[in-house]
Amino acid sequence: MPLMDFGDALNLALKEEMRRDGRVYCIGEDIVLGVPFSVTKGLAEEFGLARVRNAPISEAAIVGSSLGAAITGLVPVVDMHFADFVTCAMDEVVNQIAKSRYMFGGQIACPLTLRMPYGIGKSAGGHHSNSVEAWFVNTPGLKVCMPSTPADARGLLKTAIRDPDPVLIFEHRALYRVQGEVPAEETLVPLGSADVKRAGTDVTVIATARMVGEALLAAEMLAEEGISAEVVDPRSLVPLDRAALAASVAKTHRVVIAEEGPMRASVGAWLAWVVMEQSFDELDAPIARVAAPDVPIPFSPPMEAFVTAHAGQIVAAAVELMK
Amino acid sequence: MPLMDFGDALNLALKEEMRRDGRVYCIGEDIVLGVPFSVTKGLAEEFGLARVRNAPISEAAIVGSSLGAAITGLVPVVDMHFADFVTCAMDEVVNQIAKSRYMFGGQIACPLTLRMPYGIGKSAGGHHSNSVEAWFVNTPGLKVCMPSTPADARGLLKTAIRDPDPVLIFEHRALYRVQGEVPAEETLVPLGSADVKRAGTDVTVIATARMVGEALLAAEMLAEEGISAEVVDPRSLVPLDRAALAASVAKTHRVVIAEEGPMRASVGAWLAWVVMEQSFDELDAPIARVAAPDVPIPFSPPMEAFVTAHAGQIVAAAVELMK
Amino acid sequence: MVEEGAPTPAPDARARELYHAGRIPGFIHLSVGQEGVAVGVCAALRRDDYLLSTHRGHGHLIAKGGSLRRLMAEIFGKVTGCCKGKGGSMHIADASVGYLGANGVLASGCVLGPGVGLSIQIRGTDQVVVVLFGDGAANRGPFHEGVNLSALWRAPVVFVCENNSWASTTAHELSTAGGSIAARAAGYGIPGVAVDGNDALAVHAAVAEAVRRARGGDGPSLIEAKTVRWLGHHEGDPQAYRPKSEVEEGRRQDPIARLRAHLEGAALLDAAQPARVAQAIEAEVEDAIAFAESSPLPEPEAALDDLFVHWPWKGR
Amino acid sequence: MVEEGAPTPAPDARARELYHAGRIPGFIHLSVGQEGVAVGVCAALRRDDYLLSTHRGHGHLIAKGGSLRRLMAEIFGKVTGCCKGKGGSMHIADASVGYLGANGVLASGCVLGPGVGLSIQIRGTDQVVVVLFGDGAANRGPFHEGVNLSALWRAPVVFVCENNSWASTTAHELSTAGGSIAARAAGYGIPGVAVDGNDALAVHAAVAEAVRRARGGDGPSLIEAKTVRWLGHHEGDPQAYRPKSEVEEGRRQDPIARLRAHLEGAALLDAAQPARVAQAIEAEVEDAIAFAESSPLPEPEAALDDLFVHWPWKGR
Ligand SMILES: Cc1ncc(C[n+]2csc(CCOP(=O)(O)OP(=O)(O)O)c2C)c(N)n1
Ligand SMILES: Cc1ncc(C[n+]2csc(CCOP(=O)(O)OP(=O)(O)O)c2C)c(N)n1
Ligand SMILES: [Mg+2]
Ligand SMILES: [Mg+2]
Repeated sequence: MPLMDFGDALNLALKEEMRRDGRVYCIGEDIVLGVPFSVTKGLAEEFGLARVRNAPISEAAIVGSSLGAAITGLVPVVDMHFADFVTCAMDEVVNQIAKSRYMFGGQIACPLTLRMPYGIGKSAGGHHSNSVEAWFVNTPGLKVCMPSTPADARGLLKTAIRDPDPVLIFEHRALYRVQGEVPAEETLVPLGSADVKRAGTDVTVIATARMVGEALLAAEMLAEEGISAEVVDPRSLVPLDRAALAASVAKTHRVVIAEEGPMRASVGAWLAWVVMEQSFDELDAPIARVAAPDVPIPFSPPMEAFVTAHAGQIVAAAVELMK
Repeated sequence: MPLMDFGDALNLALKEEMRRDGRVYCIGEDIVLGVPFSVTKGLAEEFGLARVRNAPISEAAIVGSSLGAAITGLVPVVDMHFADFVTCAMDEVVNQIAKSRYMFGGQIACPLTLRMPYGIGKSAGGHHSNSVEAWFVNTPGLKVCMPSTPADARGLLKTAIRDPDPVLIFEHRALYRVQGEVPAEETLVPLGSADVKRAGTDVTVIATARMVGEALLAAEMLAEEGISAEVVDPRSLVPLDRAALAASVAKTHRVVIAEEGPMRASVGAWLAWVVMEQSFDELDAPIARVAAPDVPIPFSPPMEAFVTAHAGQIVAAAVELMK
Repeated sequence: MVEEGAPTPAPDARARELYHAGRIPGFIHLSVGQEGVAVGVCAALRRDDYLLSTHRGHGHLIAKGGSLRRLMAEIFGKVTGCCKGKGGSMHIADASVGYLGANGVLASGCVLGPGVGLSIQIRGTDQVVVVLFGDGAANRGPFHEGVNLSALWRAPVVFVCENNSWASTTAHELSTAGGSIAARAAGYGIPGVAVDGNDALAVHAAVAEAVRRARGGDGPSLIEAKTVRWLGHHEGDPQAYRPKSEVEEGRRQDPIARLRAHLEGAALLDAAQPARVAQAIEAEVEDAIAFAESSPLPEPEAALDDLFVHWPWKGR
Repeated sequence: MVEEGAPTPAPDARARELYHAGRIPGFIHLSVGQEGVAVGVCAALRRDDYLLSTHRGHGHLIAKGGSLRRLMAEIFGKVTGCCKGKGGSMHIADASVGYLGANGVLASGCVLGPGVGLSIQIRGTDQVVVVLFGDGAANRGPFHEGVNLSALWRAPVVFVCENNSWASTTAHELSTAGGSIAARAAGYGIPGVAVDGNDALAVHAAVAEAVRRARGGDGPSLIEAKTVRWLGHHEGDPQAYRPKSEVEEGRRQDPIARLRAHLEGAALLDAAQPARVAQAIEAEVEDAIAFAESSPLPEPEAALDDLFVHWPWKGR
């Protein structure tokens, strides 16, 4: 399979879907030149400025207009620029996009995709580094996915665009230039299908996005200590592949859940409950969690590194579980 | 102790704090007449329109201006009207209020209180019924409390106003006209102190706000079946009184967590993890959760009732745990 | 115009009685006295044009040609309602006539508008979309972002502010700096006009001109229609904040009476017609009420339907 | 004015070199070419007046009289920085001189402004607050809500839009319907003026007048200062979207050269002074850099400090 980086895989997915369906258009700030992450680069040249739309700095209108377009025949793909700025369009996402179809008794459909570049790194500071996925998993009416590899990024974004409902795809900033194998042929990744990124027998590490890489790194380190870790990537949180989690836990009886965001009321905390609910009798030890301390993201490298969840913490948690 | 209803207890707390401290002012939509929940009724007469400020329909400016005032010497108490509308001021709450002190290295303090009338009931429909507390518990930099009785409402609101940091107080709409005993003398309820609302030995029910009443009702019903339920109300979620939860679980070994909001990535899911983390070996059964199905809140009474978490579900869950 | 126009008061008047008789759950916001706006706006629209409405939207839906039966059934919370009872008064919608929904969050329609306009442009039709919002709502950020974006796109959007001079208990002067919403249009380089909202013909003329511009590709307009809310903000509002005289003054400008007078004056109505129309309306309204009353409530479990189109894991 | 004014270019020019030399983490947004605005605004302010700044705020902080050492240390991420290294370039703050913070979320300062103004009113001082924001940011909702609220309160707020005609890669014409931000003031019934932002004296005159009104209780004003961003949006921006001529044209309007020429013309500077000032500035800047370079990085665990004032459960 050809090697491709995560950002280019997303770019390919956008091109494939825009070629397939004339209703698909992209909108966001500075997307014509693909600033800052180059995901939309080159789209304007191929599809023109009517379908690749630079917007003013008006997040509420960018997101709100996409709902208006989606319920009247178009298929918007919104670039949130940084997921942090979804806070400037929160009503539009959680009250309008998530609830309209339901409140209107199913009269309308809302086929739109919100691309959420997010995550910590490079001292981007407190307003450009946050993990906000938990808010949307907590909001009924939204589908949420989080790719960890170029192939998953392409496959999930294509699925999101074709999905007749609103889908948020969280793209971790630190992954954009990570390479991976991407099938030459067009490939979709369905929502609700987890992927075992590494098979193992002693402990299950559940992780998404950037933390999958950390989990694989941790698995390497654990292998050296004779601990066999299985890395399971849910890939989408809504819907969630509960069966895949149960199957892995039934094998390992020990679980570490790793996420980048803070500890409280997070996706990881919820996944811990899901595992406990469906696999309580399988568990030989309490579920361990790796997450950030409950503080904002500091700027200076030593402090930023301190709050960045990493492989070492996963190793420590797994070793503790094996005692 | 005198009987007083929840809304009047909040009103009393506001009056006491405004009398105590001239820097305290209230702001919100239609608060001069106390519309719609009468919590701010009569304040304008006593304190004047400079300290009881009706605002235009500009949630971002209502909340944002409160931050500006708080960092320059005032103590704002914001009435969010309906917690659902915090979505119109999300950046102001989670990026500005929650992060400013931290990002500025502790140079400023932000002593403000956000009053969040929230919750399901009376067919208020999809935009006036939501439980959104999980988003703020997930946001480092905010303190969050949820009173269940008139005495706690008064005591927590007074503490919130005196606290030098931002505090969100979630006031359930359905509780405003519920009566309870309120101490004649001025009484504060500290953040981070849970309260055992009913002692029991067989199962611990953890609940906040409206669900405490449902839990007490459930405890009555369970008592008839010979099951002794202990009802623990954390009262504040940030900070959380972990010790009180551990103490109760050490006694009962069984836990039901009841909340009004949806199942996914919720406060209840997080509390379940907290309990598991600190009391895993004490648990004789998986933690049971009562919450709403993952759908928006429908209008029509039969459907609204169907998604409203209630005592019956707590009873069923507890009975199941005792098997 | 009579046909769209006339029905709007009667249903709200009856809804009011039924609400106080305990037949209608939740809150209801009625537009009695504001019919001139709904009528004037919708008379300038085609059935395939779009409307984004407010929390006070019954009249807008009726004037747009939506089903009175399904509207009434919805506010009763019945399964035969336009939203199957999931929405209620504040969330009515009837996509079949382009009524894209009332909204419980003020001014949110202002940002949906440009997107509806964009889809009209990209699909290449000559439809237009009207965004209705109140004078209070005009002070929320989405008004600014939605008008600016629509202007940048020259989108076929007509922003109509229904200025009844109150936002719940808050007077217009205390919420709107400068005092004029129409005047804010200039800042975006689009036409802005204020009209007498109690004069359906004046509203119609202003909206028709804005619609002509929009269909012709000349972009959005902003219209401020000044009208009077005869009743409380919602049913049950004691209105202590408001002088009775205001409503009496408003009643003297009864938009329906003025429309009828005009039609008679112009000999467009013979003497008998008003009575016939009134009868027809009453019959239609009573039929809708009977339909709502006799319709079943939804099954409780129906709360679990209609969230997603593609929902393979539903129920799991 | 020279004293506040002159220092601003030099630090950003040096910061640029240091950034590319890998001494400064994160992103930095520089304001080389836009000094006329920072200088003109701050020269009209007292030390106890407030400023709410933007993501491009180094110059604003220096002009307001903030510590150059602590600014430089902050963007280096050092513990001696004004925010102890927690903020960085986009989140600098120096409350000791009323600089209430840069902001990573555009236009958010527009809604903080009226609250600062309210606290000034209630505390009964005669301070003012200036809210700075870019031309792109002016299209966000908080601009609308913040200006409206300030006007309603007649709050002592001066809104200054630093219009450098670009929002990252997006041209002003493509983001701002109507083209004029100053013109939007009329919709709120407040004064709105556009000035040459490259002429520090013109900026100063307009701001001084707005400040006079604000201190006098006459409420807010909106000033649009047109200037030129000589460098990329942030360091590392290749600026493919922008004709070189634009910057060349901008350089011909060098605000510092113009200010110096004026002062010399008015015989307020003797021939030797500019050189002396330049030397003094260079010394100050190099001292600040040396301070930053020699300061220690924060301890990693310091990430757990400074969240709350009252934090009894900290560390648990
Ligand atoms: C964003 C938001 N804030 C507050 C409310 C609560 N609310 C409902 S109607 C209303 C007054 C609206 O006034 P206006 O926009 O003038 O419309 P009118 O009721 O006069 O028709 C308020 C404050 C809301 N529904 N949405
Ligand atoms: C709410 C928000 N949206 C988007 C961004 C990303 N962003 C940072 S600077 C910038 C351009 C700002 O343009 P302008 O307001 O004119 O200020 P300038 O950079 O020209 O000084 C953008 C889009 C942001 N920081 N905040
Ligand atoms: Mg109104
Ligand atoms: Mg700019």
